[in-house]
Amino acid sequence: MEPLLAIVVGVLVAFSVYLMLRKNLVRVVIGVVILSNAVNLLIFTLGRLDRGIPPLIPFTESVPSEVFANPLPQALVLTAIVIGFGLFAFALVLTYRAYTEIGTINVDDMRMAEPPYEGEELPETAVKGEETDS
Amino acid sequence: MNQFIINILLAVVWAAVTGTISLGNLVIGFILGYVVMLVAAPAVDTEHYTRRLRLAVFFIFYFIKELVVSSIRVAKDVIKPSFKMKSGIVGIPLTASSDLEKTLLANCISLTPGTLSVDISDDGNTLFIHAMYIDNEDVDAVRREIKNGMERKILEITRP
Amino acid sequence: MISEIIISFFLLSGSFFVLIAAIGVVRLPDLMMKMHASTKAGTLGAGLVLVSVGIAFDEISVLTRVIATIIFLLLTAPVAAHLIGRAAYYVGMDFWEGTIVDELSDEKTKNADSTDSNVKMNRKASES
Amino acid sequence: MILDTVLIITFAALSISLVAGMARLLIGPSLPDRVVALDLIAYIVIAFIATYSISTGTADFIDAAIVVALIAFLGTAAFARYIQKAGSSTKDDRI
Amino acid sequence: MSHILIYPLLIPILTASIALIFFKSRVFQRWINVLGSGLLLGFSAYLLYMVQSDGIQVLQPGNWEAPFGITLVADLFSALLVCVTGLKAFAISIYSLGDMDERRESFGFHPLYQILIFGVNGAFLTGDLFNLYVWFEVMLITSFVLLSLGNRKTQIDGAVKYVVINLLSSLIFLSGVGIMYGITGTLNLAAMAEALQDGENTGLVITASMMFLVSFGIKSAVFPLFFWLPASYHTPPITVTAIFGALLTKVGVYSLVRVFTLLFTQDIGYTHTILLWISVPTMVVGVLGAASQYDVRKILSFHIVSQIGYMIMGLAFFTKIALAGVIYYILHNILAKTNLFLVAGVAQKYVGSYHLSKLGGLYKNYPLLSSLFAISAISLAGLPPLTGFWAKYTVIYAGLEVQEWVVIGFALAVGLMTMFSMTKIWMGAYWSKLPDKAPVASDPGFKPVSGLHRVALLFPVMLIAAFIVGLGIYGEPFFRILFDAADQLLDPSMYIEAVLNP
Amino acid sequence: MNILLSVLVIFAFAFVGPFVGKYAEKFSGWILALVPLSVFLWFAGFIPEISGGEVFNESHVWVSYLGINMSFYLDGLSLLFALIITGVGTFIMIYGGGYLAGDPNIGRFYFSILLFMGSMLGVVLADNIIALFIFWELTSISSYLLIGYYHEKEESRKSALQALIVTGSGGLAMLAGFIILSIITGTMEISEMFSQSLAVSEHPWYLGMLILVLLGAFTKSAQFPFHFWLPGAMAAPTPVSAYLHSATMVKAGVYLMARLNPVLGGTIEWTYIVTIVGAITMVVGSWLALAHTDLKKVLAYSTVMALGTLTMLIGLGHEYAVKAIAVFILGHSLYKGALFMVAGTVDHEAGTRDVNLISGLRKTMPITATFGCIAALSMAGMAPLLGFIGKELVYEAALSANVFPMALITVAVLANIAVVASSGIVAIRPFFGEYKEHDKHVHEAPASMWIGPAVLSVLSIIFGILPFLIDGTIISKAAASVAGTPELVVSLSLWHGINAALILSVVTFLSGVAVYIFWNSFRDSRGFQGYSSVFGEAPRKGYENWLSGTLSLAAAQTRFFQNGYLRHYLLTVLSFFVIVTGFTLVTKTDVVMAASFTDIMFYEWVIAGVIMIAGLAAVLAGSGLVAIAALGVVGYSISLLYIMFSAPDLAITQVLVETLTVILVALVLIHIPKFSTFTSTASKVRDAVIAGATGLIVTLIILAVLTVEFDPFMTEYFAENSYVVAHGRNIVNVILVDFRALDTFGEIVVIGVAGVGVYGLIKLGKKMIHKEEETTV
Amino acid sequence: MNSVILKTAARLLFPLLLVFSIFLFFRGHNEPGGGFIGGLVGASAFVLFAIAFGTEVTRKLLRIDPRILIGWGLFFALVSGIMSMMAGDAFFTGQWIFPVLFGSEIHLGTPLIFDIGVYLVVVGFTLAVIFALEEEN
Ligand code: NA
Ligand code: NA
Repeated sequence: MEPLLAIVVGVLVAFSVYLMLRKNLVRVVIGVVILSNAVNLLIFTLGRLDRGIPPLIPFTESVPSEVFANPLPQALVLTAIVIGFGLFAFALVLTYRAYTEIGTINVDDMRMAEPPYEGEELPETAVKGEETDS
Repeated sequence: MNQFIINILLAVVWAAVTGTISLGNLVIGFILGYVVMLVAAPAVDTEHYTRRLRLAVFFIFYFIKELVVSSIRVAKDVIKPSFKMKSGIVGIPLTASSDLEKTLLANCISLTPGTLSVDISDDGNTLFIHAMYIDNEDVDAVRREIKNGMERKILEITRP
Repeated sequence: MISEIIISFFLLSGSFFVLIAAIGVVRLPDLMMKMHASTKAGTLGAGLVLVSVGIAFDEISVLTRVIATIIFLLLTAPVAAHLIGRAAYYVGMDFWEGTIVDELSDEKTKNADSTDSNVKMNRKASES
Repeated sequence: MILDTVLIITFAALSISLVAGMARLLIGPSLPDRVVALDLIAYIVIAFIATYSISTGTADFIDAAIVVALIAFLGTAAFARYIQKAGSSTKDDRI
Repeated sequence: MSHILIYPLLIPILTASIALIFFKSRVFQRWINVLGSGLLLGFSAYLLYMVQSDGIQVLQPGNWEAPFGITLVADLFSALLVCVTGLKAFAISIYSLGDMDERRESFGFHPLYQILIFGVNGAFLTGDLFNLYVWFEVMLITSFVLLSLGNRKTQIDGAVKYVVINLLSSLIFLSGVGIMYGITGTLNLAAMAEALQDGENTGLVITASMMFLVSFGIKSAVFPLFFWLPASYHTPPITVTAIFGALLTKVGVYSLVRVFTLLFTQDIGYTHTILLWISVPTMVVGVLGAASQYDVRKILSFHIVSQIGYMIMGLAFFTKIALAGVIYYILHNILAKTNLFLVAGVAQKYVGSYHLSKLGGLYKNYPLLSSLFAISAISLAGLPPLTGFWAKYTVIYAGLEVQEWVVIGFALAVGLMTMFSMTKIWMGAYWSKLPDKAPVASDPGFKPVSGLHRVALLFPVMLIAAFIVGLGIYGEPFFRILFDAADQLLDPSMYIEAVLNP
Repeated sequence: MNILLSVLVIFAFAFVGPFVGKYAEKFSGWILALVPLSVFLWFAGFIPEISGGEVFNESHVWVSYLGINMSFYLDGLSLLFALIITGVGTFIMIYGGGYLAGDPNIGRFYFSILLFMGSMLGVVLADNIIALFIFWELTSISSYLLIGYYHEKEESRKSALQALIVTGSGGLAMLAGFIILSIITGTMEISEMFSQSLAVSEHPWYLGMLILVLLGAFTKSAQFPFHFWLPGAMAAPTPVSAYLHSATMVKAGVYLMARLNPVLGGTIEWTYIVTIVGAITMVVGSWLALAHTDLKKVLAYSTVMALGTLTMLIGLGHEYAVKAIAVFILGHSLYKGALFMVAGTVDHEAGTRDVNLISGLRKTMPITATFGCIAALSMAGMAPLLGFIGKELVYEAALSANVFPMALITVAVLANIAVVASSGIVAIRPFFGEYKEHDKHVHEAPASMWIGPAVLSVLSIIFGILPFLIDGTIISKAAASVAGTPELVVSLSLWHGINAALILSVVTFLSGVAVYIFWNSFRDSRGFQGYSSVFGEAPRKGYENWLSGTLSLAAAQTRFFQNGYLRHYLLTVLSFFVIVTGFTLVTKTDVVMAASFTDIMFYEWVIAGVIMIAGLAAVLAGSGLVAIAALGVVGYSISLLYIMFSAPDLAITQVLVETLTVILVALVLIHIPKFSTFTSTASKVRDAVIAGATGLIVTLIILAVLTVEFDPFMTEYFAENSYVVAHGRNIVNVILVDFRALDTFGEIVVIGVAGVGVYGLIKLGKKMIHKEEETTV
Repeated sequence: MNSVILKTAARLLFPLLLVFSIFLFFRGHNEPGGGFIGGLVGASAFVLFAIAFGTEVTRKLLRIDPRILIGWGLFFALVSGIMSMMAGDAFFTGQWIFPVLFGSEIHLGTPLIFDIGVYLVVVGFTLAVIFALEEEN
């Protein structure tokens, strides 16, 4: 199973990278979310996989008599999910703020902190219609 | 008094979900229930809680029956190569008055054959449902069926 | 053995209804119709499979949790359908050609400014 | 013995359902269509988890099913809220 | 088992949580912030003393033996950084009394500040790779919030770039952690180092090291990964910029040093050559960037990049004296950079701008501020006898020892350019006449600070300046610690021994 | 301790100086002059011992780990310099007090000049080369402050920067040279290097190291083509010019070469480089002096000439040369210090230094005129002044040069002709001729301003007439130090009989007079203008072009890299990732597809497929909501995977987080309208390639790691302790709250901060921030 | 959202979700669940309520500013560690007592206090975010 997940992770990484390179900040943030999912899967996979033996000690025993799935990656991924969620929430609301303050979610138009250099020609952006940024 | 019963009920629910029906667990459940009620008090109209819970239990089986029947009919139609039925949104004048009754009715309708609650009018007197099967294009038949079927059954229980 | 058969029955019927729901969501002609399929068949299908779990484990703690799950499903599924249907309706959805009546539309034209939505209330208005 | 076969059939049915649900999610065409598909996928996931519990004989997964049952509804409510507020229309929600 | 190790973490987070509980009282938050920072400074100094006298200190929170729990470790390198962080935290907590506005305070500046320090100390003290990731995230989210707190357009814009690139960095880091865990089966740095000693899977480990290189490279703002820094650091209030500018990138450098001395030493000819290649353009691009700017904060931001280059260069040389130089460089840079940002903030309060074209007359009117700037600037420019000289000297000596002529040539040229841009600020803001368009001259509503406010702003600068001068003029005891620290880095067996066989 | 103390005392008084300037305005110069005076007297006390052949070593541990000691070496050479520094320094303090009387910034002057004095003293006394370098740089810093004394004038700021950049860059090169030298010799003490001269010159790094060290010396001592900063530095107040730019700092380079001559000198490389550079500087500088009418500029260029002379002599390095060095240094310091002060006095009193605007001042300021003329005579090399002896020795040295003597003697004569003419310009033009009326009423300067020139010029006479006062004592030992021999007999006298040198002197004088007479027309001649622009202006222009070139390069590269576009930044970062990771993966590991797909259940294929397809849907989605719906499917499917691989906690968490994600996105997107942009196909392809490469690399790495045998020893430990010690049966949760509680604590801090941050981000309105903050950009 | 059906369902689901969250929280030490999961479900109860009734009502229901809840959460988590230190052990070392309640032994330890901290922070975080965003409408 692990090799299949390796491919899934790679594919998700590719998707997320592509999204992060878009102009639309919402897409960029979605890219980050996908990447974070992919990385969680990566850790989970590299901790090696086992089917149907969750790391729970039965009520009848104090030291498990049988082997079970590696609990450590689970704990790590759980932590990573939560952290990722916190960061995501912030990034998302930042996107919202960017929209209300700067008036755009097009990252190419965000030139407040780094205003255009003298004589710099700004690219034509936010051209509506013709083609979607996909 | 009602609140005490609710508390007891919550303790039982607790014991049920935890799966250990011991005195200790019930006591813990009771304490937790008390805390929950403390938190939830403003949210829940506790006056009607007992009745609500009783209804919930009562209706489960009724729902399940209706659910199975409705699902089988939908299943048939889903598999059929073409769709011949007539459908539409029908307004049902409500006899049910409390929010609970209306909600219960709306949910039941959604889970029974070919009907789906869409909205309740702003004055609260009409329930609009989407009917999948308006047989013979008789809209009033649909209305009647709901009024005499589901609504009456609910009101029988909620207003003994 | 008996229990195995019972479990199998619930599993098969449950997965059957889930499948029906899925096919319905794919095949049925408009949103309301799809919701009929997903709400009813989906709930039922998932519920039946859950019942099989309750039987399979023969433990009170599992059973109670199964029942809790089913209750939650029955409580939430119709509400979800209602919310989606209502929202979709108000922003203007396409009905399939077999639709013969829309009494909600008449009601809403009567008092167009009484809802909480700030968008076009009326299906016809949004279509024009 | 029977159960093993039944489980395979069940998994197959659920897999097909999952694919079908996802197909609707991809096709849309409107956002509500997709939300209905997502809602359906939640049911499929519940069934999947339940079936998997039986196939592995581990009841510990059932809690996940409860959570899905309770929580997926919230997502749908949020979508509904969005649809109603933002007035996302049927037409331009193409993929 | 050394309980002292927990205090650099416990004090700031306890301060922060109390400040959060008393969210509504700004005054209380201010003073608990200063109090907490002062205590932290004391305990950090004690920690350094302990490590110096008793060797590497180890604590197993939860009392689980390594490598099963999370280990906290303080070798000299860590302890030094914790100590200077404490100093900086204390200084800036006082400065913030004079700089931070009420709104930001009531939206959590003080607890966030403490949490940032908490995260930084955690990163310095942890002996666990995944835990390091967690600390990075603590710092990251806190810096996100501090950066954007205030919601000005420029802040939001800067924050967007900062957030996205740093999130990418974190995720690369996390992948690296997963991969290292997948190879070694452990997360404990010491255990991991031990597991890697057998030399198996070297190629794979080196590949993984590249992920750490990229991730920590982003955090420490090396070429070509630094863009987020000049894009954002000039946007928040100067207190925040000072915290970030001096400290956060150094955590990245710290981590690079840590992993490239403890874990990834299998193929130094490869890994450290790449580090060397990165360091040169980092120095050059950073200093040229600074030369092209006219906003003091931007000049200083680009300088951060440039100076990181020196640190990476020292790491690449990988000799004892080079590592001692790297540590010196980090510590020096934290002090000098903090002070330069703080001084820029004071100047802004006096004259009303950060832009050289709107600044002037500071030398004439504010001799104390001028001398404080001069001390920090001379130090940063690497001129003797202040800390910057020793930092630069040590690293350059190391480079000449290993005969990296070309690299050192660049390093020296960059040193000249650094001096040039320090004089640019000096001439533009201090020596030049107060321009008519300066807010203090043109805006009748402009009120320069006075009284206690001024004390709050200048005292911390003087405190740090005293260290810059003191360490510069008499560095013998300090160098003893640095060379011991470098010894510990070059011989990981001490670290491994202390953690695994206490 | 004592030598160190002598330096520290001066440093300490640098910090006292401003207060003296403030509270004892009128007498501040006189009071502060006591500082260098007492140090001078203290050093003078060493003369007997030094001339008796003793040397003094003093060492204090400073940074032992770097081999850097605060060590000092006092021999003839350093004593000579120490005496000049403190001696001339004494009069400079007095003069400065008078010159800047009433200037509110006089305190800063005292600070900087005393700082400089201490540093300069450190340079000439230090034995440790790094200590020497540190003092050296301190002279650069303090001279920067002094040149920029009139800092509100742009000219001053520019000149200060120019001097700093030129000497600073040389200094950096020198630092590298020093370090290499110390690596070669294994010591940092110059006194310990003397014995390793041979080893040094035969070392393969010798030439490189030599060039680096010489760069430092040449820039500091204003050797061609770095000489241009020195006339620029005349923007400084005159006391500064007199001190730094004639008597002391510019001689630091000369000192350094003289000091290191025993270690580095004597080789072909040394002789050629140093001699030629010195000779060129000598002749170029001397004639450039004639291009100016500003007294200070004339003196500055003649100083360039003197520095060139000294450099050339060091390059020659033979017995005559080292003698000439010692005498010339002293002679030059005396007359040039005096002349600068005189020029300053003229400027101070007459309001201008342009010799075309002033004349006949001897009537109103006779004292100044007298001493100015004496000093000028010394500079012109007239007997019986010390300058004469110095010049004679230079000629003798040139005549006995071991490399191209004819060329050198020609150069020396040519240069001295110009010097004679310059002397005429500075002595005759302002003081003789018709007295012109000035805006300002000119009168004699106060005593503070003529006492310096008086003493220095009188010393020129005394040492000239009575050379035995110095030759056997200080001069011979200084010369011996330069030569690197313990003993060197120097016997100076005015009269050597009629020899080649004397004849050359006569020729020089006569030619110089001729040049002086025709100076006005000569100055305006085309040829000379051209000469002046090639040798005077071109190097300065070169510097300026270099500076502006660097700045435009800086601007261009910053525009390129830091262009403000997030996508560009990300693209660069990701490309870098792909390159370093991919390259390492390909070159360092065996990339084998050892993957086996046999043990996978069919529904696992389906779930994996659903994840990937839903992910693709998220990529292709036309709106954020659709993307997030697709993302919901990805999340639910991943949680199914977690279930299948025994991670119920993870699955639950994933479901919860996924759902909340959907809610958050919905809440946010309500406010953001749909927006579409045009992206070119080319950039989409480019992005897709980067994306694909990144994904491929990650997959390959995972596959590679999966081939490594995994050691589950941690799992066993957790299993054994989870319930028994930590009282928990859910091992994942026990890890979270106990084994790795610190992680979890960090995690809740993260989300806690995120909560506070999001709240602030939304609630803290822009309007709430102080208004002025918005305007400060 | 102005829907009677939703409002009624929310009132019904609110206490259920809350009980369920506490259930998940308590059993987390032995079975799937724990502070984080429990906290999220608990927060979901309030989120649902906020969607149905708006934030003003929900804030009153919560009674405490979510940010202060975060502060308390961190404080609780820290207290668990400080208790270990006061017992002379390393920070975060579990301290356990085993009181017998109605015949059954209960395991009470500082990790439980820690987990309460986690629970509170999660609730505080989720609600701070959701409330703030909801109130933008
Ligand atoms: Na950073
Ligand atoms: Na200016």
